[in-house]
Amino acid sequence: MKVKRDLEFLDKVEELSGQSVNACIRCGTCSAGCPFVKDMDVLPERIFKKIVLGDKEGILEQNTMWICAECFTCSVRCPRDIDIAKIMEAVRQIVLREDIDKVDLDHIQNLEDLPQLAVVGCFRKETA
Amino acid sequence: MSDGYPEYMRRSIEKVEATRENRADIDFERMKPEESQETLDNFHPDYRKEGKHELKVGPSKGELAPIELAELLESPSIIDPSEIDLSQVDYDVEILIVGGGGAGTVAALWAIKEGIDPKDILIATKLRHGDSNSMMAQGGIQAADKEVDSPVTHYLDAIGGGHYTNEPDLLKALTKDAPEIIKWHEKLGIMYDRDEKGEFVELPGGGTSRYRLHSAGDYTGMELMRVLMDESRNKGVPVLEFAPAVELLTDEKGNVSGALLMNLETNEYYVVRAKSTIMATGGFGRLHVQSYPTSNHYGATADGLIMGYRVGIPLRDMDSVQYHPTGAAFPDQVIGLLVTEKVRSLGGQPVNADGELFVNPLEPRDVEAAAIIRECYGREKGITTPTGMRGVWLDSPLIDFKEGEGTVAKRLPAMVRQYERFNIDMTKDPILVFPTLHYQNGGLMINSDSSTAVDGLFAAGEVSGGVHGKNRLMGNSLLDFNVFGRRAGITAAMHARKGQKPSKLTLDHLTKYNKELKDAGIERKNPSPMLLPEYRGKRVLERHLDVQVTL
Amino acid sequence: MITMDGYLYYPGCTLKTKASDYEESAMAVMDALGKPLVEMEDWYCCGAVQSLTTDDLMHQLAPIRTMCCAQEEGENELVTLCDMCYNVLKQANKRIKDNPDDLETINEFQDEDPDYLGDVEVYHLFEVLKEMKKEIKKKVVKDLSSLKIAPYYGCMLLRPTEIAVDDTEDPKIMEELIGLTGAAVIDNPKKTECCGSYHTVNRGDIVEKRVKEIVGRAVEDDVDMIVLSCPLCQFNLEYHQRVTDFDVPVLYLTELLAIAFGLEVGLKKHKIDPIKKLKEKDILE
Amino acid sequence: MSDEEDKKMIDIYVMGRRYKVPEGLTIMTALEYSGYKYVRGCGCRGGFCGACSTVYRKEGEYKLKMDLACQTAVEDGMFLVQLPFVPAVRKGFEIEDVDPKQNDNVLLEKYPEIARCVSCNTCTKACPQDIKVMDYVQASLRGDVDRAAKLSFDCIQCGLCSIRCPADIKHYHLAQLARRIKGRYIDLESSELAKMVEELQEGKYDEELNKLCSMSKEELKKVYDERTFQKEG
Repeated sequence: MKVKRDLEFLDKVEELSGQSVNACIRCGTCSAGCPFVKDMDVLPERIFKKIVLGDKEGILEQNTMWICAECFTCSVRCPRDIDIAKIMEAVRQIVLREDIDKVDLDHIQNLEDLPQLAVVGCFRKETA
Repeated sequence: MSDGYPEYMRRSIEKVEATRENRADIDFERMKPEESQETLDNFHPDYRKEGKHELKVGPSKGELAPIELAELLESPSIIDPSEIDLSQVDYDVEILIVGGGGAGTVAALWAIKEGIDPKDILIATKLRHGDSNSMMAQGGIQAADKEVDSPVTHYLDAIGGGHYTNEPDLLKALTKDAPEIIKWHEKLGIMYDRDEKGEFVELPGGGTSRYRLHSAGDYTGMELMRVLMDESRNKGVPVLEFAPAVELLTDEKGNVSGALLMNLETNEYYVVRAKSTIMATGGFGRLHVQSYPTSNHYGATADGLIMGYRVGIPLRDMDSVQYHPTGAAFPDQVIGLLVTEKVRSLGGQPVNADGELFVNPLEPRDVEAAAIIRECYGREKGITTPTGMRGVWLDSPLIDFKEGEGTVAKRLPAMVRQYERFNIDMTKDPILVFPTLHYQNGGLMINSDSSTAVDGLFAAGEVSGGVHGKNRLMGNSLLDFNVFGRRAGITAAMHARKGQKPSKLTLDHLTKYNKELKDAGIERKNPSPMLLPEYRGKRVLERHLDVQVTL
Repeated sequence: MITMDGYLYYPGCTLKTKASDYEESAMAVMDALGKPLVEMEDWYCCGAVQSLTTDDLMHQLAPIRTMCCAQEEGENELVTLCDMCYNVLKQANKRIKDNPDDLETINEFQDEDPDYLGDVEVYHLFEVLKEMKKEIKKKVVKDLSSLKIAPYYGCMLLRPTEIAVDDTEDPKIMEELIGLTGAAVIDNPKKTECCGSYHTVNRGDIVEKRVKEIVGRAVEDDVDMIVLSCPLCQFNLEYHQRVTDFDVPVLYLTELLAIAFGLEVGLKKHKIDPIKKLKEKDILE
Repeated sequence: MSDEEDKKMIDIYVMGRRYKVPEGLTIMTALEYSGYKYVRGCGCRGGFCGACSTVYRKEGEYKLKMDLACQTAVEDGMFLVQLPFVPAVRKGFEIEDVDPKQNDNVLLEKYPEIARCVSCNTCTKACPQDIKVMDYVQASLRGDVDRAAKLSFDCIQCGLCSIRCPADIKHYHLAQLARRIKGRYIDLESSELAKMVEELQEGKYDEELNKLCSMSKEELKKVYDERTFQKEG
């Protein structure tokens, strides 16, 4: 498969996250500790590779950054001190800033049951 | 201190301040019946014969009406019946409600309670839903619900205030339904001012012998309208905005069978067929009777009176117009805007240029207004503004002086805000007031069930006459549109349920009316209804080209 | 650290409705300890999750406004109960302290509102309680020794490391506090794993899996109840047990303390009724 | 009332075109003076209906200002435009179904977008009524219906807040719901009113009312003039 290398994307991720994606040594600690990997299309560490390759399309069609719930486990464990949660946030933001919502406000189930912080948190992470 | 007043006015304010403490506890004696009659005769605009005109045509031929209204009544319609094609019906409904203010909205809600499907109702309104005088009523709504009070006392206050000209059946309905209306409001969730036990905080009004005025800050009308509109939206009542009725339609028997609406933006007309039509168009403040400024909203141009009169509904009490005693007289930007009677209910006093209290603050409205005019033009003790308007002081800081600091800010937030915009702090300085054209006391004659002399037409609210006789008390207009809006909704629903679809839509009554005008030898150039008042600059109108420009 | 007679308290939105049990029990416990929580006069929703991009100051505005409110009340310390509020306020506060330019931009945006000077410190209630172990011990009147309790930390108290209330990988603060009540503390290896967080809004399936693991482990150890302090974890761990046959009540630590103190508060809004269990154990009548 | 000719004339710009108008007019009357006839954008002319939302900028100022055309004086060098009413989603409800005792956060349920509020305060700055709009949104989010209702009480529903909101919150609809819940469920019912309604249904005042209805003017006048006044409420 031929990948269009979008280096602007890499730059944008690094700018928004303030992290150096190239520092990653692919050790897999992040994926090993992540409680959500089973639901992710692609492991976090693979996302790094795609970013370095500038494979924007390849990343945006994966669900990984949307499954990440910002629990910071990877961030505190990374041997290279990369704040991986920030990288995930940067990728989410690149999508959201195109005014695309990941959650449909008008069709949320059980709103009467949900505590505010769940709704607030979800909208912060998944609405434009 | 406010810097909104020029230096010479401030000197007069100093006199008001100097007398405040001594005035605070004065219970100024109410006028004896003879004195109030004399004051009215000499100073109230209604009592000036030259302002009136005897109607030459129509069901109230021979009666008096203000010249400004008479000119519209005795003019041809803005439409030519021969040019209108009524064969295509645009809206076919059970109930057409003309007017989206208080009375119209209440009528819709009660018609639904009476079993009419909201989809079979149409509210057609000239501006937006809710743009009305109802929205602007600040003071409150009367209803006798305290132990010391009763609908009987309410009736007595109102009929005395109305100089015994009120229609007894209508006034009985008004006062007797009042508590039930407030109960309904309670269920709808209207936020009235209450004490910690949930009891209403009630105030007296001009001419009321009891504390009976329910209010919601000084936004009472707005709070009512907001909730009524909200409920109407919950129920899904269709509303056609910027689409005033321009004439009623009649069937071959002369019964009302709908109305012709006009799209104010495209100028096209819509034909509405309705089993019942409710006229709820409000009043006529924007006619500026006797050149008075007005507190009324932009659309108050007597349209309903004109349309109703042309199908044969008699008018009553049109010779009396309510001038609210306290309209703003300064600054220029707010001239005519209402200064709610609640300012006086709370203890504010009208005071002349020398700081003297000259009338009991809570006389009935016409007497109070006449006394203020007398002070300015009879006794020459008013204050003249830089642009030549005269007025007297309304000592609002006295309220805080008597009731404690912060009372004005808390109870009259809308007023305080209005003056703040022009650098006047009414909690510290008095405000200048002069009577303003406020309410149309009379109107289309109705029965106590809101039906009229013509089958198929019902009326409620300010457009109707009789409830208040020749002078309305404060707090009875919000009540009026609720009581008679409800009755109109119910009666119109019952009428629609048992009635057939109108067999014919015609404008025959217009043709007949036009002939009557011609026979009476009247030729006027002001076709009516007016729809919107003309405020464009003189220079613009002089150079106005009357051509159609197409896009 | 905190030395006043009471603490300025930031509730957060959820504590006023769904997690009112938490607020009620925390207030009662702190009253009993003679250090009442005093709610701030004004405060704003913190945002529940921290915004992490470098250029996003808009989402730092809410927590900074709240700091500003504390400052305007003349306080320089602020206590939170909700873990998410704690995390967001603390991180935002740290961010602007580390980046004075960001603070300046925020202050400028806030126009006529007072500037935040950056001097307010944020604490979690656990940090306060940790300093009062003796007093807590003295107030315990109920014997909870029949209860087996698993503490659950979740994420927000411990990560990122810079804002953690305890050791990130091996925290002990809850164990110590629960221990004061006499209850048996059962370690849960999943105690610092995420509950699924806000995914409960539209990806309930993800949260369900997390709950099966976390609560499942507690069930294996025959635990009577789980104790925590985050209203979102509390909701998730109880609510999503509906797809399992588990029946483990999840209590706020302050509810447990209130029970131990003999205070009748909290325990009203649970999806899994803790009262039944407490009655079984003869702790409540 | 006042003589236009004597007044100082100032320049205003209406949708880019310059007009000379006398000083001392409101934006609304200045537009009319200039020859505009309002159809939309004009209602009560008294600051109550919210129809005349207007946006303007003053010469040399970077800030965009919002106000009501009927309540704001024109100033020299104002650039003006009238705003049409912007539609916003409103959630329907039955008043019987919004009891806060049954649902402790009915506001969030109806208007979940309030969870998107970032406390930017733009709404408050846009409000011509000086309402603390952001504060009532925040109160709504935490389920404090009472506070939301009180803070929003002066709302005239002009919609300026919602036009400006980056989170697309429908502030004025939210506030309306809060106020109705307060009026219906949080405020206590009046027992005096309930008693009077009951008495009326029993026909307690019918006889006296009918008597008044049948009195002559002279009889009425006598009773009216003899009535006593309640001194205090």
